[in-house]
Amino acid sequence: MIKHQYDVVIVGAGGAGLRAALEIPEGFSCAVLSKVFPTRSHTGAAQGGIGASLGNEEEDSWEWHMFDTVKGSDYLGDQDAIEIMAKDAPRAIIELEHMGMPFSRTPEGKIAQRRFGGHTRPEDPSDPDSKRVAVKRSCYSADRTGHVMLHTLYENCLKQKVHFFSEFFVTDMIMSGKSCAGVVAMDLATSEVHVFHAKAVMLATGGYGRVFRITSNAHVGTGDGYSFIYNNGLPLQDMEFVQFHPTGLWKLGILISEAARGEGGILLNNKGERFMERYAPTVKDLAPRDMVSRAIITEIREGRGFKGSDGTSYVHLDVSHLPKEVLNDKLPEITGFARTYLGVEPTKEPIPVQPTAHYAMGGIPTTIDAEVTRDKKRTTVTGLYAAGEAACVSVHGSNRLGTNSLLDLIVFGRRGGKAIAKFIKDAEFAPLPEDAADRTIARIDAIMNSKGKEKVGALRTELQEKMMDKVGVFRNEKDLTEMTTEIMSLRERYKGVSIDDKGKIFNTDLMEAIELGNLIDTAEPIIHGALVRQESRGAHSREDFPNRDDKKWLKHTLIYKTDGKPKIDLKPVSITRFQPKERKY
Amino acid sequence: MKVTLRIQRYNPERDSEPYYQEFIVEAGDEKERILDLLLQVKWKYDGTLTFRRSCAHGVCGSDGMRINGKNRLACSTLLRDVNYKKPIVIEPLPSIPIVKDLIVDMSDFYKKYEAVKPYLINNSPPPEHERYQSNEDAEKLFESAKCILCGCCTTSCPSSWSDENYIGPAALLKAYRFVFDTRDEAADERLDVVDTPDGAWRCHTIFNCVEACPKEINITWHISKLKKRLAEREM
Amino acid sequence: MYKHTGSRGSGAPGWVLQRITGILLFVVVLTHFFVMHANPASGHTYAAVLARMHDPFWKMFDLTFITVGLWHGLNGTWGVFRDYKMKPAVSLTIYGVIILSGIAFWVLGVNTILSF
Amino acid sequence: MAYQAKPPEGWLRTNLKYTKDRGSVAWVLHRITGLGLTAYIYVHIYALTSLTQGPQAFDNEMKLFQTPVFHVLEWLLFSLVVYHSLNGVRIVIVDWANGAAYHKKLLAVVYGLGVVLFIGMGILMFREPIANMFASLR
Ligand SMILES: Cc1cc2nc3c(=O)[nH]c(=O)nc-3n(C[C@H](O)[C@H](O)[C@H](O)COP(=O)(O)OP(=O)(O)OC[C@H]3O[C@@H](n4cnc5c(N)ncnc54)[C@H](O)[C@@H]3O)c2cc1C
Ligand code: HEM
Ligand code: SF4
Ligand code: F3S
Ligand code: FES
Repeated sequence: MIKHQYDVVIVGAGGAGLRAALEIPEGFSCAVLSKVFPTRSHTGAAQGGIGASLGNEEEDSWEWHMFDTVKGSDYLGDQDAIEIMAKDAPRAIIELEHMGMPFSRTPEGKIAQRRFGGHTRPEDPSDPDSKRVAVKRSCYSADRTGHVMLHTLYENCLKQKVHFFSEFFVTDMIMSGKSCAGVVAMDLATSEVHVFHAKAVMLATGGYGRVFRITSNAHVGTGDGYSFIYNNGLPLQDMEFVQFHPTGLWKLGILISEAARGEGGILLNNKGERFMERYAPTVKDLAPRDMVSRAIITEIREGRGFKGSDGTSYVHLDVSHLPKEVLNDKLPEITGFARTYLGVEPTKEPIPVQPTAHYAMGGIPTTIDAEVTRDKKRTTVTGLYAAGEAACVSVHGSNRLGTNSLLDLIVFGRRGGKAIAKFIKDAEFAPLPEDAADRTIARIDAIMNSKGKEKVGALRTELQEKMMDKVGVFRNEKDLTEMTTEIMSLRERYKGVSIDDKGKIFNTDLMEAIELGNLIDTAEPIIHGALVRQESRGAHSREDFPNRDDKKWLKHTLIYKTDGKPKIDLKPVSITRFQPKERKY
Repeated sequence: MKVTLRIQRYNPERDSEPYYQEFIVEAGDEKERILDLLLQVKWKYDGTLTFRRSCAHGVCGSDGMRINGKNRLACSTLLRDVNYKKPIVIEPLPSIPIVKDLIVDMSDFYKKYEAVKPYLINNSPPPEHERYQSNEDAEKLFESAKCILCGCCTTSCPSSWSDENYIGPAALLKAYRFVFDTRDEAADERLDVVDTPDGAWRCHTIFNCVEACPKEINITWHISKLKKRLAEREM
Repeated sequence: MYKHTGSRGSGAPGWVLQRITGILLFVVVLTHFFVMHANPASGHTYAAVLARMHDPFWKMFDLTFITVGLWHGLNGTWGVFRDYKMKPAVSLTIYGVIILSGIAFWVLGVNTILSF
Repeated sequence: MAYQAKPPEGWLRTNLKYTKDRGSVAWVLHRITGLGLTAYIYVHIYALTSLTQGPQAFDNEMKLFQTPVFHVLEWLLFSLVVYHSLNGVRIVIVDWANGAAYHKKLLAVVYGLGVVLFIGMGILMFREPIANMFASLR
C-alpha cells in the first residue's frame, strides 16, 4: 500500500473534474485521478453543444433559458441552482473560448449557435407569454463539441501543471467521522492499492449508462461515484430519473445527437408520418427528450415502428433532405457513425434509431457550490464535493435539456473548484483512519481468491437486459417490484463471482468485477426510487400513474442504503420564479 | 457465422516473448465491431485477455491496435472491413513497448504531445466577449482538432519506427492546431520545437499516418503546412 | 524514452535546398539522359566527348550536374542515416565519410571537366 | 514504473510486418533509388577520370560500356532516374504545395508517366536493334 497526501483529490477527469482542477490555486497540491487517460473520459463523446443565452444568432435571455430548463425539468429542478447556471452560462462559454476552445463561428466571427430540443424563446420578445418557438442557443463546434471542450480543459490543466494519476481506479472513499478524508485507488498498471489522504475530495465520476443494455455511454460509465456514496451511508437523490435519448443508433445505442433534429432532421414511422406533430404540435421533433422517447416507444407499441432482423424495433430519423453542406460541415461525425456502424447512407436513406439510456439526472445531492449534502436539510459533508453528471444539484430535475449537461460541468465544476480553494485555505487534514484501505483490500482479495461459478460478463448482461426491460422508458409497479427481488438475487450471486486473471499487471478482469458491483449498487436506488415515485414526471413515466402529482411528488427523493430495503426520504424542491404549470410543447 | 481471431498475447508475469493464440467467436453479421468480438473473448472464453476500451464508437481513442497488419481502432473496424474468412490477426500497436497483451505503454506518445505546448498561449488580456475569429479561420483548425490521441498514426510511421525520438505525426498535428490558431501568440515557441531533425523534418511524406488515422485526418497535409511555415520563417 | 534533441533551425535550409536541387536535377538529369544515352551509337567516343567538353555550355552543364547532384545525393544520404538511431560516434563518422568523400569526388569530377 | 514493458521489435521487422500502402511503397522505392543513384554518381565520376588519361584509355573503357549488356543496364538505370525524379517532384508538390490533399492521384500520375518515359527511352535506345529485328521479320 502506498500513501499520498494532497490538499485536493479530484476523482474523474471529465469536463467537471478538469474544470474544478483549474480552480485550485498555486501553492496547493491537487491530484486528479481517472480510471482512463483524461481525454478518454466520456465528456469527449458529447456532440451537440453547450447551451448559453449569448444571443449571437437570435435574441435570447438567461431568463428564457432558465424558464426552459425549469419547464424541461418538469418543475423538479431547483430553481436557485438553475438561475445560477442560466445566468453564468454566457460567461462560462466565453471563458472556454478564451481557453482556446475552437467553436464554429457566425459570419461576424462570433460563436455560432443552433437550435436544440426544449430551448425556446417567446415568438414576440416583448410579450413573455406569447407562443414559444425554438431558439438558437446551443454553442457548438461541428458535432464534436464535447470532444474539443474536453481537450481544451485538459490542455489548460497541462498548462497549469495539474498532477494527473491516469489509469488509477478509485475503489472507495475514506470517511473520517463526519468528514471525508480521501480516497482509495488501485493503480491499474500494477494492481497496487494507493491511499490518497486529502483535505477535500471531489467526485466527478460521470454517469451510469452501463446499467442498461442499450446505452450511449462508454464502457467506463459504471456509476462508481454513486456506489462510493451509497456504501458510505450517504444518500443519492432522484435516481429514478434516467434519461433515454430518443435517437440512439438501432441495436448499438450510439448517439445521434439532437443536433441532427436541430438542423432540420425529422422522425418518421413506418407509414412515413412525421409523428411528432401529434405529440408536440408546436416544437414537433424538437420536443424534450423524454417526450420524444415516449412517442417513439408508443409508435412502436402501436405497430407503427419498423421491425429489425433481430426482432427489435426502431423508427426512422431522416436527414436526407438536408443540404449536403449541413451534413458535411455541421454533422460530419454522426453521419459517419450511421455509415460506419449501420451501413446507412444518411444523405440518401433514413437512419434507424431507438431510445438509448443516456444521462443520469439524479445523483449525489449537492449544494449550489458542489458540496455534498447528507440529508433533506442539506447539511453538508465536510471535505466532500461532487460535480458533473455524478452530482445532482439539481438543475435537470426530472429531465435534462440537451446542452445543459456540458454547461452544468463548467458552471458547477468551477463553483466546486472555487469552494474547495476556499475550504483548503484554513482546513486541516482530517485524521486518516487506520483501516482506510481495508475494505478495498478485502474486496480485491475476495474476488481474486473466489472459486465461485458466476461470470462477470454473464451477470452484467443479465442486469443490463433486465434493467432495460423493466426500468426503461415506461415503468409499472409489477415490473419494478419484480426488479427489487431481482436485484437482491443479483447481489447475492455477485458474491459468487470469480475471475480468470490472477495477475497483478493491468488486471482489467478484476476492474470489471469491481465495476459490476458498482453497477448493482447503482441499479438498486434506481429501481427503488422508481417504485416509490407514484407519478409520471419528466423521464419517469409510470403506466399505472400516468399523471404528474405535484401535491405528493413535487419532491426530491433521497435514498439511503440499509441492510434490507433502502430507506427513502423526501426533500423539498426550491421554487423561486416559476410556479409549476402543465408541461406542453 | 464463426470467425477466428489470432491475437498476440503477452503477459509480463509469465511470458518472456509474445505469442499468438487463436479464438473462434460467433459473429452476428459482417457489421460486427472487432471490439465486440474481443469483448466476447474476454467475457466468454478468457478473462485474462487485456486491452483498453471505453466509448466503443471511435471517439475516445482507447483501443488503437494493429488489425491484419494495420493500425486501427477495434471499435471502428467492422468485420466487413477485413478479410474475416481467414483468421483476423490482432496485435498491439507496433514500435512501442508492450505492457500486456494489446495494452501498450503510451507515455512516450504523450510526452511528445506535451512537447509542442498543446494549449492556447495568449498573454494579452482577453476582451469581455469572445475573441473573434472568422469561420474560415476556425474551420482551418477543425480537422486537426478532431484528433483523439489514439496513437495509431505515430506508431504507424516508419520514421518513428527507426528512431523513437521522432516527435511523430500526432504531435506535429497538434502543433499545427495551435500554430495556425489566429488567437494564439506563441507560434514561434512551438515552431522552435518542431524545427529540429527530430521534428517536422523527419516526416518523409510516407502517408502511413493518414492511412492509419481513424478520424480520417489528412495529417500529412497539416505537416506540410507546418514545414512551409518553418521554411518561410527561415527565409 | 522520448527525449527532445536537436536545436532550432537545424532543418529548414537543408530541406529547402534538397527540394530546389531536386527540381534542378529533374531538368539536368533528364536532359543529360536524352542527350547522352538516348542514342547509344553516338557521342561516346573520346573525340565526341572532347568536342562537347570544349563547349562552354556543356562545361557549365556538367559542372552544375556534378555539384548539384553530389550535394543532393549526399544530403539525401545523410538524411537517410539520420533517420536511424545511432550512437553519436557512429553518426559522426558517417557524417565525416559523406563530407570527405563528397569533396574528394567533387574535386575528381571537376578536375576531369576542367582538364580540357 | 513498477512493471517491465516489453521493448518493441526492431525497425526492420516492423517495416516488413506492417501492411504496405501506396505511400510507404513509394517512399521505400524513393529511398533505394536515391541511394542507388548517389552510388552511381560516384561510379560515373570515377569512370570519367579516364578521360584525363588520353583517348586510348577512354575508348578502351567505352568498349566495355558499349556492349548490349551494358545498354540494358543503362536502360534499367534510367528507370531509377525516372522513378526518383518524378516521385521527387511529387514529394515537392506534396509538402510544398497542396499536394497532400490529392496525393493518391499524384502518385498514379508518377507511375503512369514513369512507365511511359521508361518505355519511350527503351524505344529510343534500342531503335536500331528493334528496326533490325523487324527487318529480319520481313
Ligand atoms: C453520447 C453523448 C452525447 C452527449 N452530448 C451532450 C451534448 O451535446 N450536450 C450536453 O450538454 N451534454 C451532452 N451529453 C452529456 C454529457 O456529455 C455528460 O453528462 C458529461 O460529459 C459528463 O461529464 P462528467 O465530467 O460528469 O463525467 P465524464 O466525462 O463521464 O468523466 C468521468 C470521469 O470519471 C472517471 N472515473 C469514473 N469512475 C472512476 C473511478 N472509479 N476511478 C477513477 N476515475 C473514475 C473517468 O475516468 C472519467 O475521467 C452527452 C452524453 C453522451 C453519452
Ligand atoms: C532528378 C530529379 C530529382 C528530384 C526531383 C529529386 C528529389 C528529391 C527529393 C525531394 C528528395 C527528398 C525526399 C525526402 O526528404 O523525403 C530526394 C531525396 C534523395 N535524392 Fe533525389 N531527386 C532527384 C535526383 C536525384 C539524383 C540524381 C540523386 C543521386 C545522386 C538523388 C539522390 C537522392 C537521395 C540519396 C535522397 C535521399 C532519399 C531519402 O531521403 O529517402 N536524387 N530527392
Ligand atoms: S491524428 Fe489520427 S491517428 Fe493520430 S492520434 Fe490523432 S486521431 Fe489518432
Ligand atoms: S507516416 Fe510518417 S513520415 Fe510523415 S507522412 Fe506520416 S508522419
Ligand atoms: S473504444 Fe473509444 S475509440 Fe474505440
